Amino acid sequence: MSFDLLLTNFLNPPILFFFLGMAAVLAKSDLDIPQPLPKAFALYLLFAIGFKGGVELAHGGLQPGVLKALGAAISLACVVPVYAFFILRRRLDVKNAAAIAATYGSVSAVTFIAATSFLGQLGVVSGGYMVAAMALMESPAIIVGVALCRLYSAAETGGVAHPSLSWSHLLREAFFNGSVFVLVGSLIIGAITGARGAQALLPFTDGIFKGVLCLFLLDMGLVSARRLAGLRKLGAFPLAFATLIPLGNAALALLVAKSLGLPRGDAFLLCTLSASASYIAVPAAMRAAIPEANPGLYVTMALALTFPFNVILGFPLYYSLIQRLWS
Amino acid sequence: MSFDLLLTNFLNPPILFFFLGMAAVLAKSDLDIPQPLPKAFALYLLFAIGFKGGVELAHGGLQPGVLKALGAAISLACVVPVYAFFILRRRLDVKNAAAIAATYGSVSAVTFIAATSFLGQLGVVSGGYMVAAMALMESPAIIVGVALCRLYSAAETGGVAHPSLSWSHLLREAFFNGSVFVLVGSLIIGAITGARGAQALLPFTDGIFKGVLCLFLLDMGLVSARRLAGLRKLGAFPLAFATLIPLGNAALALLVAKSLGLPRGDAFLLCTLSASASYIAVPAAMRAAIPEANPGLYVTMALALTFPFNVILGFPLYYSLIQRLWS
Amino acid sequence: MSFDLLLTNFLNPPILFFFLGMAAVLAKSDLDIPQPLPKAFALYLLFAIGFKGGVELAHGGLQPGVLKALGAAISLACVVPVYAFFILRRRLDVKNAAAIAATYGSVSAVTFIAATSFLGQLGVVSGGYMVAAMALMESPAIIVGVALCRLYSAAETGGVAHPSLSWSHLLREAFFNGSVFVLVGSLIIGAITGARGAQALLPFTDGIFKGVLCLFLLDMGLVSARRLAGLRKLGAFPLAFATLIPLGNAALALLVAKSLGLPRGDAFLLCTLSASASYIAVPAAMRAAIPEANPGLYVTMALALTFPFNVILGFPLYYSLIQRLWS
Amino acid sequence: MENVTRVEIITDALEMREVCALLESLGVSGYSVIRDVQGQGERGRQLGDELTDVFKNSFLLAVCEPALAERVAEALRPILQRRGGICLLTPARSVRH
Amino acid sequence: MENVTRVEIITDALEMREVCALLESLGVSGYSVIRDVQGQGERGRQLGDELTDVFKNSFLLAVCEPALAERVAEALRPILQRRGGICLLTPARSVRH
Amino acid sequence: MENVTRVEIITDALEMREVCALLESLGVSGYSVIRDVQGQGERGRQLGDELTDVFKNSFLLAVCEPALAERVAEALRPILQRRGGICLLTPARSVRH
Ligand SMILES: Nc1ncnc2c1ncn2[C@@H]1O[C@H](COP(=O)(O)O)[C@@H](O)[C@H]1O
Ligand SMILES: Nc1ncnc2c1ncn2[C@@H]1O[C@H](COP(=O)(O)O)[C@@H](O)[C@H]1O
Ligand SMILES: Nc1ncnc2c1ncn2[C@@H]1O[C@H](COP(=O)(O)O)[C@@H](O)[C@H]1O
Ligand code: NA
Ligand code: NA
Ligand code: NA
Repeated sequence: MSFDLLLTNFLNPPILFFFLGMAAVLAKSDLDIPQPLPKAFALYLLFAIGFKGGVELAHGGLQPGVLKALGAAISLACVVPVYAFFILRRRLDVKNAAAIAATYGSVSAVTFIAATSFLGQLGVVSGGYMVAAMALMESPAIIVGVALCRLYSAAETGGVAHPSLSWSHLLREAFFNGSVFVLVGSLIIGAITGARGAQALLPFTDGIFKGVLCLFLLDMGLVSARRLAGLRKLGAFPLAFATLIPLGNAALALLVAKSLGLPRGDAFLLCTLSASASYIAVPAAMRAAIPEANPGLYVTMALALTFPFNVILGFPLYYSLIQRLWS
Repeated sequence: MSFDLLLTNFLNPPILFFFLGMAAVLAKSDLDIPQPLPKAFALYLLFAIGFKGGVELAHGGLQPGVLKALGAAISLACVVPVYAFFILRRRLDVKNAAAIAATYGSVSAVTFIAATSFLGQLGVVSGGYMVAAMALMESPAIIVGVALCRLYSAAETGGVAHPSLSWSHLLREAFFNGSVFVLVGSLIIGAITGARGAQALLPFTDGIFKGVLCLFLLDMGLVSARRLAGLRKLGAFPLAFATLIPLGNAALALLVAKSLGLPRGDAFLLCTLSASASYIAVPAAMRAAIPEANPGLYVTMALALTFPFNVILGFPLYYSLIQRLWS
Repeated sequence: MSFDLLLTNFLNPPILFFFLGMAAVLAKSDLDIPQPLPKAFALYLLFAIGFKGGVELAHGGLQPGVLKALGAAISLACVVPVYAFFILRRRLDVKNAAAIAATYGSVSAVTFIAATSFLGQLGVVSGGYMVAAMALMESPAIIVGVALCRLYSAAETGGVAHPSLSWSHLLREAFFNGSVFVLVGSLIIGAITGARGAQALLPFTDGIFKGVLCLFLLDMGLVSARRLAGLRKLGAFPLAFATLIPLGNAALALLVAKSLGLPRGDAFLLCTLSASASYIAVPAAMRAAIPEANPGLYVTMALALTFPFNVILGFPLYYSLIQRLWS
Repeated sequence: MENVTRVEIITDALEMREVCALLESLGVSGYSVIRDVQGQGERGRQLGDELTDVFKNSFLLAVCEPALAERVAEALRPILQRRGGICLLTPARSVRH
Repeated sequence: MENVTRVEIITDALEMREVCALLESLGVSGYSVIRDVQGQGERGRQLGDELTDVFKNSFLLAVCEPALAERVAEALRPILQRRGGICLLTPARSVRH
Repeated sequence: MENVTRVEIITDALEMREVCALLESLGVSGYSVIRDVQGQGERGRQLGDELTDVFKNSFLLAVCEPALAERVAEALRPILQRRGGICLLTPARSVRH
């Protein structure tokens, strides 16, 4: 990993604000960004990224290359939770293994947005369809995780099953989760609107984007640093998993991207998507579908470990690999 | 109504986001924009529309044509609740009839803002003084409604009157309601500031305007779809009233606008103002002044029926009428 | 004080919105900007002013003139609370005297921001390092105030001291207070990022700045007018102090600025900083460090008297003095 | 510790200003208010999602001596009738400063 | 005034929709909800600072006749077991409209 | 169901961190907090409209066994004296998981 890439990443204001948030918690500052402000920032970011992605998608069209990439994205989102589950089963019970597997099979929209900002620093372009790829990767892992859970927990317990969630309810949780809904909806609206109509929204969707991202990452820094104290209780296995599985998932995504001949920017985004872990769409679904799984485990791992890992070290690492493999 | 106009309206991002909000409720998504975020959007929109209107008003000056239009606006706001009241009295008691009459005599700022956005799509200009017209139309209907209520309910009941609101308190509710205050205040400040001073505010009042409008209408879609379930309980008469009276009010406004020789854009705005029903200024005043009236009736009608009706079908319909009458 | 300056100040939209907020309370309007919206505006303003200051600081560099100015700022922040304390001691007990002294030794970020907006109206430039000066002036007075309190209250009471705050805790309250943290953090991040990196943030940090300032001052108008009723209970001495001490502090700062040869804009800012009273950083620290002091006294004085006084009359007054002394 | 009565009032958010005024006029010296409360009752669902707080409730807790609490409950009856909501009295013991 | 039982329920915010449905199915006619509640319990700290309300509680107060309250408490037990939280019954007197 | 005591504490929002620490040091195993509470009391009105939460209260509910509740109430006295507010004890019955 080149030192230059590390530095480029560190000097990106959003990342610096993430550090500032972490520093505030470590310094025991009373800095706090009360709800629903972080929810407003997230709503804005999903809206803007979705809308812009839709506009670009409409512009570029659904070429065969795009469809291949989207197919690869969905496949990754279905395969990752399966092998993650079996790795996790070596130490954890079925419910927690399934919930964590779903978490790592799905993706983190904020990691994706931060990754586009990293590419922006480097001046590397990426395709608008990658937003669609992200949207498509949100939900499948939820279904896979719950299916694995049901399959294997029937075996494990004789099962005093409490009334379990119906599949129709589950599909709704997976596909109509609020943030997925805003992202996909904005994507579709952007695609309908097209470039001409998008012009009037540019100062909103583009102009203030990076600033809002800074404030959002400031809050992410606060939230994830608050969870750091809880990490010690998790034990060594989850810690190791949360920092190693992203590497595996990233590597897999790189191979896929290379074999499809994706351009650098898109390969990088696919790679960070695969390496990222969901802490928005999945936790909400898991609370409903696998209530016995411990969110103190799967949310904390995604939020306090995997997110900072990807954003701080992952980005320069993945991109330096791409520089080698793609040249 | 030409299909083109319908399409132009449908392809306007704010309208699409309104649909998205409705879709979220119908699909039972957990999407939610928690308070006070919608209040923040509304505050911003009133501020921006008021300020810009004030700047334009200062620029254009209070010409005789402008004064005539403002006079017409106030007259409409006073006349509409009167005939609405007598129509409503055929089926409803005095209190509810009065509250609904006030609701439809007053105006909806959001409908107005969406209407300016529709004009923007068509590339049609409108005068800044129309914002003043809107501001002037907010309050009179409240006074008229309460006066009608007092006049006729004294007759109806012998009246174990509970301590009723004093007129001074009522005037305060009508004219100093928070949202009216922001709108009128921003209008005055805009007029004082003038074009030169407004320059520095442009990226705020103009740049991000349409984006915030999208988010606000997303929330409006959520809120009004949540009320749809309650519509069935209302009965056929309120349903019919909520979709037919806008047509009558719009027609009346068109006649007035035509006879005054208002240009197309301004005629369209006067028409949508007249057709719109208040769910911000009036409900707050009615809760205080006519507490026995049922907000489940007058708010639901304005929010779940008349607002979507105007925004989806009303705009293209009214504008196609104008195209015929004005050519 | 020239009438022109007064007018320039009054016609500045943020000041007009401050008046609008006060008018809403006086007119008993129900206008309300619910938390956490004002917190969001404040977070944004501190972020933007800090970041821009940091960028300019990096650009200008830490020249000897800058260091002298920063030294002067810190000195003022240490000296003001000392003489303020002894003036206040003539009528108030040690705890309240110390808390008020700290309030007036420290600074008000919002006053500073409004002052830069006033300079903007006049077209006068100021140095980015003045943001650093403001940041450096936030905390020292807290330490001085608490030290004075401890020194003199030991003497006053034999002292059934309740467990008093440790100095390490106090330093944390003073230097790591949330708003100080955001301000200083953004300043440092701005300095690291530099002009090139700041470009992408401009629409956020600059474009919408004045608009957000208007909304924030609208809320400040509401909040301070709500406190006006409480002023009568305070007694004549605090009233007199709250309007006279800013003049003294401003005069002192002017002398210092003149002797250091600061340019007009920077002299004006130093002067308003010195004249301003903290109602963000200090109250939080005082509640923890001197809980027996009455926030109804020190917050109300700063918020309902000194802030409006500076913003309405102070700015044109101080600047007219500078025009004379500097020409 | 004192024997007191907890008076809890849940009613329309827009009515709270008047309720507070009533309490003060009856001599209640302290109370606490939680502004944003959702609810379900005879008047249907109050989601608190409206811009004007028309479909929102607030919650008020006033701790006072038992006799005063009875008077408060009685005085509230007309407001609750007009605007809906509920008032609860519970005996408790309190520590004050 | 009526003798009633205050039923207070604190549990996971995401569970509240289900709790409300349960109450309604048991015939509870009114209740009030405070959505944002932080807490500490067996399942650790709930700071309510997450985007998804996974670490957030909500509070519900339902006033009903004593016998119904007992049934509600019993019916809640499995939810509390699965999701954590607590349910309290307190006798009180109420004024309604 | 268990017999328990509801301990309710309303005090300065900025003091809540310390109150929680106190409760934990006394062995209270669970509690719930509502952060934004307005109020009226001896120290005047707390509107919660300030940027720093200086004029804001918070509300805490801790359910514990009666003997512990008494100890908590006693230990809170100095805080309530310094910062204002109130502490209430009410007997109740609880269901936990
Ligand atoms: N039995 C109850 N228990 C708790 N809260 C209630 C009850 N009944 C009514 N409320 C509250 O009071 C509000 C108005 O009640 P109502 O007038 O019956 O619609 C409801 O929205 C609830 O917040
Ligand atoms: N003893 C208690 N007193 C008050 N609230 C409690 C208590 N125990 C639990 N809670 C609330 O219920 C939530 C879930 O509890 P638990 O399942 O024990 O983690 C906590 O976060 C608290 O908000
Ligand atoms: N009698 C009371 N009933 C309910 N809440 C109270 C009462 N007295 C005080 N409080 C609350 O405690 C806060 C501080 O009280 P005080 O120290 O009396 O100003 C008030 O702002 C209220 O929120
Ligand atoms: Na992933
Ligand atoms: Na109308
Ligand atoms: Na000062």
